[in-house]
Amino acid sequence: MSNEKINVDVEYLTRVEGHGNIKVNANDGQIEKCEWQVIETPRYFESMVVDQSWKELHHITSRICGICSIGHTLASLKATEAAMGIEMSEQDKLLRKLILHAENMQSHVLHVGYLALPDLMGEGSVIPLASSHPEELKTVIRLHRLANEMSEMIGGRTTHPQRLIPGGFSKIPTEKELTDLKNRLKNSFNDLMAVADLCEAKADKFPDFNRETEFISLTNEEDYAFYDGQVRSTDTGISPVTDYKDITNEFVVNQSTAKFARNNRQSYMVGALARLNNNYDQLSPMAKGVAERFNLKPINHNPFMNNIAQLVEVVHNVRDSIKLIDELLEGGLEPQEDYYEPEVEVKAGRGIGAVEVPRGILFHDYTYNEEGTCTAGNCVIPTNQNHANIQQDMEKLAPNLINQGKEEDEIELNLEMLVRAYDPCISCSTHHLDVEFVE
Amino acid sequence: MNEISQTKEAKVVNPEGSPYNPQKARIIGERQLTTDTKLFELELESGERLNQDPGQFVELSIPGVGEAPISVTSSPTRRLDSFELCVRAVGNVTNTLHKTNIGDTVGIRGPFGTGFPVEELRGHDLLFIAGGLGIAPLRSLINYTLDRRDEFNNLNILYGCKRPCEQMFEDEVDHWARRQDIYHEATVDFCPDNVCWGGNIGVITELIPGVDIDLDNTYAIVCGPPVMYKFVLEELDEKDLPHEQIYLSLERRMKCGIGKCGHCQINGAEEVLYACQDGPVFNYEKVKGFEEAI
Amino acid sequence: MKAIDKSDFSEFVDNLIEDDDREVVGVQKKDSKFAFDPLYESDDLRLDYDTTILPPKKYFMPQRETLIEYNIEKGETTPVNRVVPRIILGVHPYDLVAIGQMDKVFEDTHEDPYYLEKRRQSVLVGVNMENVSDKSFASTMGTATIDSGYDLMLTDIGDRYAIEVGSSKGSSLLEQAGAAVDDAKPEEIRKVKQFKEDLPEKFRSDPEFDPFELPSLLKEYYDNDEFWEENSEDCLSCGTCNLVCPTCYCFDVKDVNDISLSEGERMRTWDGCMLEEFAEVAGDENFREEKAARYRHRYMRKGRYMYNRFGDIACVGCGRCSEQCLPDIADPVDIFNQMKEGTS
Amino acid sequence: MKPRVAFFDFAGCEGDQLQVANLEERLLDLLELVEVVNFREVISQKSDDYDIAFIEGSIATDHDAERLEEVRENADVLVALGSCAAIGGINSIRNSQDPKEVEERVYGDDADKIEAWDKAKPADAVVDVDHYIYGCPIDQDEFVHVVESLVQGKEPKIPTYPVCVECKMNENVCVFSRNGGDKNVSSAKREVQVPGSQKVEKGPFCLGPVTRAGCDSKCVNEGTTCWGCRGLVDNPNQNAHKKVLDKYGLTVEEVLNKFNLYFGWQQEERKNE
Ligand SMILES: Cc1cc2nc3c(=O)[nH]c(=O)nc-3n(C[C@H](O)[C@H](O)[C@H](O)COP(=O)(O)OP(=O)(O)OC[C@H]3O[C@@H](n4cnc5c(N)ncnc54)[C@H](O)[C@@H]3O)c2cc1C
Ligand code: SF4
Ligand code: SF4
Ligand code: SF4
Repeated sequence: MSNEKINVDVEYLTRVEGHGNIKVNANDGQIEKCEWQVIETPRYFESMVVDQSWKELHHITSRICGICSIGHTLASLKATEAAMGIEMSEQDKLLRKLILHAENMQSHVLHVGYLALPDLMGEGSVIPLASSHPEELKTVIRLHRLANEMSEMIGGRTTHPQRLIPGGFSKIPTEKELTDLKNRLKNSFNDLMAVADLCEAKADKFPDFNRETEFISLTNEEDYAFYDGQVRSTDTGISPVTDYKDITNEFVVNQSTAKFARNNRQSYMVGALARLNNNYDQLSPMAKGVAERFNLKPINHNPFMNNIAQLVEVVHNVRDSIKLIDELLEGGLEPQEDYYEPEVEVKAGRGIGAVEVPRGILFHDYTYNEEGTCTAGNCVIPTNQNHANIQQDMEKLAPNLINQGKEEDEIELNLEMLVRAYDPCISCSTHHLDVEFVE
Repeated sequence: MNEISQTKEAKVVNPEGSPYNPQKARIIGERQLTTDTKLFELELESGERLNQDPGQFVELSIPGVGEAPISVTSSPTRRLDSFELCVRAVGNVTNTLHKTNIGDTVGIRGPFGTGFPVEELRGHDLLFIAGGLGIAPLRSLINYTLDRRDEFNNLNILYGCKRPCEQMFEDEVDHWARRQDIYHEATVDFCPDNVCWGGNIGVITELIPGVDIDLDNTYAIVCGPPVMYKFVLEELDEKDLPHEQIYLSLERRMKCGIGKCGHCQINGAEEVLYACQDGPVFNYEKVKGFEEAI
Repeated sequence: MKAIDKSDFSEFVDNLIEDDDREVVGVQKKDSKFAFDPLYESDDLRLDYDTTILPPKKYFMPQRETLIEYNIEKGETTPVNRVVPRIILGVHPYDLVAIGQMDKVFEDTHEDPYYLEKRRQSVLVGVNMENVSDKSFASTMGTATIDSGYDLMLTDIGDRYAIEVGSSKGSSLLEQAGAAVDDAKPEEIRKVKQFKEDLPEKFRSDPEFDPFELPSLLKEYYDNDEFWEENSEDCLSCGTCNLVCPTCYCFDVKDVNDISLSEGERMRTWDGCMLEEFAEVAGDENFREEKAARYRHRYMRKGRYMYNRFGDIACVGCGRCSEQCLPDIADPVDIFNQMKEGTS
Repeated sequence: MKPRVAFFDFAGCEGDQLQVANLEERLLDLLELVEVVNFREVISQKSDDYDIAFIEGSIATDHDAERLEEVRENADVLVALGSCAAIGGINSIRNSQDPKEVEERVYGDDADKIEAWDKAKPADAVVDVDHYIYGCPIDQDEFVHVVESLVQGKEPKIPTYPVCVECKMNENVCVFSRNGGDKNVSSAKREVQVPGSQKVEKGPFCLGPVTRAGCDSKCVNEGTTCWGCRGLVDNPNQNAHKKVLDKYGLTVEEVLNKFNLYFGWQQEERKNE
């Protein structure tokens, strides 16, 4: 161990969504500062929704995040629907599950393929892969496109979907479209396995780092929960979604414009790894097969494995989508005459909606007056819930690295990889993250 | 865009003689005339002649950029196998053209439109009034009359620009100035102190009183920016020149050049004129009733 | 005159959908409106419609169509006309009149092979109007019924359709129906006649003008700036009245390149004289800058200019513009009535 | 030399950059035309040497403004990417709310820790912007068109007409005549008594008539209505549009709310003109 000064100062961490800085200072092997800072300009969605009509809320809150706009739209719709007691048809529910799969796939493929793989392959970005690994890149692009086209087919647009409205859909895909989609999903198995092979070949690049963590996600009896369920914590067990505030306990910290969250411990983790740890048994056999290849089993405490959990989930998304399409097509699609504007009984009330989005559990909570105008809103975003955990991980990982005598560059890279493993979506932390080694 | 939904494959037909398909023309010469205007000499790759009448225009076509109507500025009496375009860089097509090199090809459709009524003008006095780029279409007729000098009577050329540096075709202008058998005057709106300028300073209408106009025998031929027409025509009215003896070349937006797209319509209480087919050269008596013409 | 049982007609249509090389399109329900769309089964065909959102002109001059394909580097251009041969079912007489007018425009001087070839390769099966939209004034414009301009013309006479044959294209299509078609009985012929005679009653009764007065009325009103300004005050310059009109054909042309900038297509797309940019030229000069000027232009064109050029009143009274103009200021009947009142 | 292109994001959802990433195979083609040197969402490299800068998101802090000015210094061409950067976008909803209340609603007692402007502004409120790509999110084809045009040295052509034009070409049933409603029938007929309540629901409303086209009337095609995400056309006839909305039963307040979704900043600007 040297008495060197170490100073990691990463401003605007790349290949994540939004703005985060990593600041770490160490002197003589002693950490003086170790901070994950979020410096996103606040966007005030919880205020913007006030005075808006129930018909527009999901449109507005979709804009919280471009990457998981489908998830935000659905959480928003579920909150509104809960507040007004709006019932959904079984068919619409299946379609919503399907589009959530599409978004999860899209986001995970983007993350694993475009953002994490370059790290593993030792490239600065996905662009050089075009010449160094053209076939691999094309495989990733094909999967990404499939996911996007799936979102478009069901939601009318990949980003900020249009067809999702309170009570159901403004328009639904045709049976032919669904059948074509199913065939394309089936044909994607080869591509999925090719990406799994790629990751497996680089599996040794995942740092071996473990820290006891609390994992929180949705859970239900029927399926590997994305669209619906109750909240499950590996520490505190199952609680209803309506208790979300007691679980998330958001607080403001100085280093960040985004709020942090904690439940049972100093921090908890949400996202693919949390879901996998909580609901492993409900994964499709093919997805479990992939998990086994990486020796990924519940409860896994290595945050870097989140990437692999994402890969496993993509496989599950594809398998489960095929199943959902079969279910939809079984009795034939029910045409719905009133698609443009489902009948809704507007009433005062409060509703909470939770869905699993790529980065974890997402809560929207609205209160409406009897005109159907929103009087208060609260959104708790997965990345916010992870910030504290990233901070905790970093506080453990940084000294480890320093003690191992790693160079500043390498420390920086590892810390960056750690943050990226969480796939933070900072712009959507309606409230925010950064690494700095200060002298 | 939601294309028209189709259940059957489209048959692809290559329409022979599509009026929208340009023919290739090669740039064989170019000359910078002013900072933003160049003269291009082109020949059709087919080896055919353009066979334009003075005053006609072509659709200049650059695949990937678009099309723009451009007057043929060369006289059919001067060049047989090639033609000239005088082009100011103002937008997409014209800017791209300015970036081409000799030897490059562009597309040409046309010639289109009605040119100047050469037969009617023959044997008469002519008064050319050109403002700025308006010299481009007039030049084809001016040179035509110079080459067939004996077929025309007195020739008068008035040419106005904003500044001396914007005057084009200096060699030809000098030539006009030197010739005894034509009356030529040039003017600029403004002349910077350090520039030497032998001509008049002021708007072009100031030159009109100086011209000797034989009311029975003179035709005025006018082309310039939209604002110029009004003042020039007022001045010609002062002279009592009959409106039948005034010809104007007008500019409009055009998307086809062949009377289909509807953009170049000039409307009036009586009827509508298509600048691309009924013009671009119009008799003033005919168009003056058209509110949108001037 | 021929006739066919309705059930046989449905079967005939289903057979065409199944076997014919051509695409079969027809009028179908679209939410609360109707539209021409490809048919998948004859059950969807709605020959009792009042009017469609867009006229069938979209089949001969599509919203966007390729004129030429080009290679940017080589500067090579190839004219390309993508033609889908079609059997178009259920065209109302006013739309057939409008198609006849468009034919003249695209045949005039430089023939337009794109439009004309698409026309040639389609069969027009008309239908006499059973239902009339609230806004239509086709009977005033003399376009509620026609004697030519169709290949076949159907009339609903109860259990059967009476069929008038208007061209050899029409008769050969009818041959494909085989024995199901027989000669109309005398009383069926009488029914058709009666049907046409009764038709005018179904139309709105407010038009007070005669179509052939329009050219002179418009000439008289041309300089009445106040009139045009008042009537166009609420115009959104949205072009709806142009786009939905069966006799509007103005277009824009633009080059659409592929992403690598090596190839592309020169496309023609619909345009409209009500749009602000329509008459703009270089130097920001706009020859029809005010909405009143654009508004006037549209009426001049419908009622006078096209008449001067081709002898047609270019309004066939379909009522689409007035039905679809949001501020409700595009009703020709309203404008023409005002003119008529103002002059009498 | 290929033009060097950089992307920068401010307060926004990064959905527009995602649209660029979502070009999939076409993105590879695009990389043949330009060299991407900054694209934080996708690549790690950073460079201050670029010709074309795309700005995503609104500007709402001093820090944002400083960064943006720096980018403006470095770039030859600056393009506002997406509605937040081009017109203020959804962020400007809060511009019409009381700033104190806004902060308190989100950060409660910690509101004073946050330093943001009272208003979210489009990029051109801070620096000169050369080109605008509207939309929330942007339309991919339009993005490609703008990039190609810049590469070719052309002026990109962005529609100046309203969404209704594209909507008509797509032969949509106009939002105002949906649900069997007839747009020429009084608003009463479009009102639906909500079963079991006093509330009367009014038909859907559309901002298409005053919104700049270019999206191919995306939202109406998908069965919803135009929300105005591409901003106002150059010369919107908002009076006439208000009359239309009024005719269909929208109250003045509801109309303003609609206009405030995306037009907030533009309306303010128009007032100041
Ligand atoms: C009969 C005739 C003869 C002509 N002869 C000549 C000639 O000899 N020489 C010559 O230089 N010019 C001539 N012109 C003028 C020339 O055709 C125009 O200047 C033409 O617009 C140039 O095309 P462009 O693609 O370069 O410019 P464009 O890209 O069309 O732009 C030109 C200007 O128009 C505006 N503009 C164009 N399209 C739009 C749009 N869609 N939206 C908003 N603004 C737009 C632009 O802002 C720009 O200022 C002639 C025109 C006519 C009709
Ligand atoms: S008259 Fe009506 S339909 Fe026509 S452009 Fe104006 S507002 Fe649109
Ligand atoms: S954009 Fe809206 S108002 Fe315009 S035609 Fe479409 S639905 Fe109607
Ligand atoms: S329809 Fe309106 S809201 Fe939808 S993308 Fe287009 S401009 Fe935006």
